[in-house]
Amino acid sequence: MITGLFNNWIVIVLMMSGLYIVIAHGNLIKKLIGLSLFQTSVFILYISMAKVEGGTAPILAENIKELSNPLPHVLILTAIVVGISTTALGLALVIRIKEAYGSIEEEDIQILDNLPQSKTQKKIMDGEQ
Amino acid sequence: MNDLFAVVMLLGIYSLLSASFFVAMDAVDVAFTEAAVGAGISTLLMLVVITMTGRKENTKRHKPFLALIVVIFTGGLLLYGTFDIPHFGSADSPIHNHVTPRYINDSINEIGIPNIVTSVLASYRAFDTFGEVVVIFTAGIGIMALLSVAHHSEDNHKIAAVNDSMHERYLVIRIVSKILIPFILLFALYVQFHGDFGPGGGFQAGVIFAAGIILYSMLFGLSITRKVISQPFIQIISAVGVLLYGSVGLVSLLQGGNFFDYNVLLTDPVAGQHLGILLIELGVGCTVTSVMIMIFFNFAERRELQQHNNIHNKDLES
Amino acid sequence: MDVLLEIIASLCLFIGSFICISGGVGILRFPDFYTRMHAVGVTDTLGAGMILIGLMFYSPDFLTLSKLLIILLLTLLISPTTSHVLAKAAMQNELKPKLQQKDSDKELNSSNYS
Amino acid sequence: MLTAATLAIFIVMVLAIIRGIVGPTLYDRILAVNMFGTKTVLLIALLGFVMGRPEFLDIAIVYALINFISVIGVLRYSDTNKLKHSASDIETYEKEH
Amino acid sequence: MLHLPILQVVIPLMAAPLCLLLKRPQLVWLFALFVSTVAFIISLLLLQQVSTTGVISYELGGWQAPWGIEYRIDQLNALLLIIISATSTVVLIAAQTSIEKEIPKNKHTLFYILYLLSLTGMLGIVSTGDAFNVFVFLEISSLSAYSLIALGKKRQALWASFQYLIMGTIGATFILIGIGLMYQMTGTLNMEDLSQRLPQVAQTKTVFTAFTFIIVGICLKLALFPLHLWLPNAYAYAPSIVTAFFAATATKVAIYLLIRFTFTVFGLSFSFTTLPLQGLFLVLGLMGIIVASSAAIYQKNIKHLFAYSSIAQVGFIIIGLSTNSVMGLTATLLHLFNHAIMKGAIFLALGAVVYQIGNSQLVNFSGLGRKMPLTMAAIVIGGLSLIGVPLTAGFISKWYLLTALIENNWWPVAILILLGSLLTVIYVWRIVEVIYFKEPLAENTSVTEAPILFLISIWTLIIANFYFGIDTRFSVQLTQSAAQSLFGLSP
Repeated sequence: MITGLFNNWIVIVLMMSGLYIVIAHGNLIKKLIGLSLFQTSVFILYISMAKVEGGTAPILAENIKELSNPLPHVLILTAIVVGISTTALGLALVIRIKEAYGSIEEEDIQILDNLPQSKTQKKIMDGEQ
Repeated sequence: MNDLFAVVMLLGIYSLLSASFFVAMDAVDVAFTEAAVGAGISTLLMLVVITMTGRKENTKRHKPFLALIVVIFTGGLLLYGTFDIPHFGSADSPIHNHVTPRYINDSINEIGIPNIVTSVLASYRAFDTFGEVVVIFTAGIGIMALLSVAHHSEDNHKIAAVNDSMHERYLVIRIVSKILIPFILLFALYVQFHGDFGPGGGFQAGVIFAAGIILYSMLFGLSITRKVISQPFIQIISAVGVLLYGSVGLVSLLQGGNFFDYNVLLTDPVAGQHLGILLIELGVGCTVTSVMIMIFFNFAERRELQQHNNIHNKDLES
Repeated sequence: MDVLLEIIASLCLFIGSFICISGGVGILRFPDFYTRMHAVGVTDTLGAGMILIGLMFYSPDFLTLSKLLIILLLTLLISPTTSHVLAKAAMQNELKPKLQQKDSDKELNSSNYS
Repeated sequence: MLTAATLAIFIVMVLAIIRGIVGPTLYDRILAVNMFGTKTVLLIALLGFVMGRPEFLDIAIVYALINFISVIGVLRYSDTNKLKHSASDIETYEKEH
Repeated sequence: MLHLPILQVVIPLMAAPLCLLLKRPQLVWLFALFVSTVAFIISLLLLQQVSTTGVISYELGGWQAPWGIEYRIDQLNALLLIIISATSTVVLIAAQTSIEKEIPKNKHTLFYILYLLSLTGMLGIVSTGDAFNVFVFLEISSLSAYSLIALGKKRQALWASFQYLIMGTIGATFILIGIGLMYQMTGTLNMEDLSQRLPQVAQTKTVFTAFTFIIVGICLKLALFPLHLWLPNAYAYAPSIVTAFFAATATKVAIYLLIRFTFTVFGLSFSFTTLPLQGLFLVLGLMGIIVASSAAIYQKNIKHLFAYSSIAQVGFIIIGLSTNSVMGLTATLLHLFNHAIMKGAIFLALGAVVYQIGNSQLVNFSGLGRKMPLTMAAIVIGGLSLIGVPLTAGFISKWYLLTALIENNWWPVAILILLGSLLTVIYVWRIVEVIYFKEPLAENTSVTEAPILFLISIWTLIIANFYFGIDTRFSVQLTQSAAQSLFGLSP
């Protein structure tokens, strides 16, 4: 019972720590790291479901009978690509945000957004000096 | 831990670890990709960004309670859901008995290549892979739209001076890399064309090839690399990759089959499958290589621009 | 003959594992960066080399053997290089070895950083 | 013996992770990452033999290459003037002695 | 004719990289417009084909359904395909003029490529019959959406885009988890196959979890009331053209997914019994209407105002869904269709205003009724349609919604919905007041009517609005038969 579901519980712990980082951390890069942790844990969920006891990698060869399920592997290959695309795009946004706001902390950005434009300009200048 | 540099490095370790886990779970193709992407490209990109945005994280948490509630709720739901999941490794769970048996038993006759992952990826579910290529193409275009800068030809030597600090100081690494880079590129080609028989394929090859070029540009400066591989050239290659992939489908339409029906490409269906898979893997390889290089170049160029501005500001001050 | 090969292979693997573990202990227990680097740099190359050589005895065909050989060559090339670069980078960024950390140096250091 | 070697490598990986988490300086972490990478290469190679599919050594080669590239990348981007080790690094370093 | 389902998606998809080779923005614009028109024609042909021959199934790669990926077009898909491709075409007409002032010149080509990719993603989500393929195309449309929003002129656009990226990715990952759990219990990814195999395992906890995750993930994309926080800023700071396109289509696609998963994949009996979905949708929908409409009243920026109004309209749509009757679903689908027409026109008109005066603050609108009569009339007519004034398309969908509620004897809900409409009256009146009864600002005295391309696209949508408000045969028939087939009744 316990051993059969253990993998899923590990996944849940990883997934939830990722989600927590995304929500609770204010630093945008940390948020993206949390996001990629969150996504990677889903990969582990998929891959661990594909495993068959006694099977080996799904590449046909002589004298090999049991194979693990290839379909989740295919899906996760696609999902990894999606993950890196999202992360890269997010990082590009972070660069632009840093240039525009002078900070990558969520709190600072929210403060700067609520100030009138002229004041914010000044504040950024102050911050940079 | 509020040093982002350390966090990114640990993320790299985590990625290597999960890749080893994938190998242990028989998912060799996935492990291949995860190693190249997670430990290689994504760590590099994060490092570049951290050098531009600063290393320190504000330790103050906001909304920790909201986060905790969301996390507990979602985690609890998932935990509840796991109790009816088929146990780990059991051969009689539905996923091993419904769709997959055909892939395992018949793919060698229908497609004729030993790596089942490649045959599912490139033929049975070719359209998913097409989507995947388009996703990465989208990301490339999006990043270009966000970051691309008009070139400042003046003061180029100053940027170069900042840039070249690396390879002047490290003679040893320069020489070793000179030996390694051709090997990396060669190995990428091997992975590209060996994907039918072993782990590998267009995506993995693309990432490795791009990693080789990125290594070159890190050591010998961006400006030199850009002379060999210019931005417009890279853009064209990325478009050509997607078009190559898509036109395999269109050709099969013209031949009277369905979209991505490789059987009709040649008179012998299995040979047609071979040709189709070869072509689309090539398309994937082209797009992935060029987009990865494009992303890195845009990031690094932006970084140069910042440094350039910093130098400029200092000049003005003095 | 087979038994002999098996013994040699096992011996290589054993030595390799031992060296790797001692390297692992080294990275954990040594007092400062440079000594740790020494532990890792030396044992990484030798331990990995021994394990790879051990594996070569197990390899069923020529292709596997040549791949192992490639990995061995890569390790031999890469491992010392990274150690060298790492040490140099650390040195250039003014990370002082602990042994030299006399009082005068400490002052010098702190003035550099401030 | 293969299994024993795998276990040994595994232990070393754990030790490397500990060093990676503890730090204290940036270079210790780079060192740990590098060591972890080399050990992963060995682990994959060993796993291939343990599972009886030694043709997966390709992955080990990729790991070796990627590991090299990422260490170079880390050094390249930690080695700008802006990013000398920060004050806290020095403090922790100082405290140790 | 045989290959229409795949051509629908592949033509805009292949056009995107071709644009990169064309380079000249003017040329790219014409090409994109051409491609979008072709997609529109294909969607019309598909509708015609569906209504004559029934459900179309297209097997990609020639592999049979559960093994390969299947495209499956029924009336619901055909309706959505028409909405998306039609609005995309109309919006593109005005695009060239609009982005001239909002996006730097060297990024125009990239803008069109991203636009086409976004279109592709939405069309792909709608036409596919494979659960994982949905995720892939969802990511194509999302990634292009993040970049398009970030192209906005103000720096807030970047922050809005980042927030959207975080929320959107969490949503997509939730959907991915749900699909994974579903796959683990059934062993298949094909929607049709899933719907047949799920009932056998319907009582398990895993399927319940999978269902919840998919619904929550979609609701994040949908901006349903408590999960709507990313939407107002994303719409307000994106380039006007992008806002017009997304306001008309993006939430519609998410609602399509919701309908597809609840009705087709999990099946009616499962969806509305295991989770208290009916009550949940009703409460969230109502709260969404009230809260978002009230928030809309206090907005100073008109783009913000209509963004909140979009959230409120999502509330109306969801309430139609919660009635669990053919009538209610018809109302939902009708409102999907009509809302796309109204919001498309309104946001295009706002784009025209931004083109002429540079921003969309409410203050700046004073007296514009005389300066830009046609554009302002369009905004007002759109607003009236949102309220549900007779002769406009909005009236028809509100009418059907109320009938459905009364059929269920949900009188209090009907009254609350009328109250929601009253709030709509208030915020529309605020705009009307400013437009027609105030003197123009000093700096706006020289403003003239919007360029002709803008007017063409705006008024196409306004005329469509009137047409579907008066002649309801086409829309009602289509949505009614789609709703009936979803409930398993033969039309």
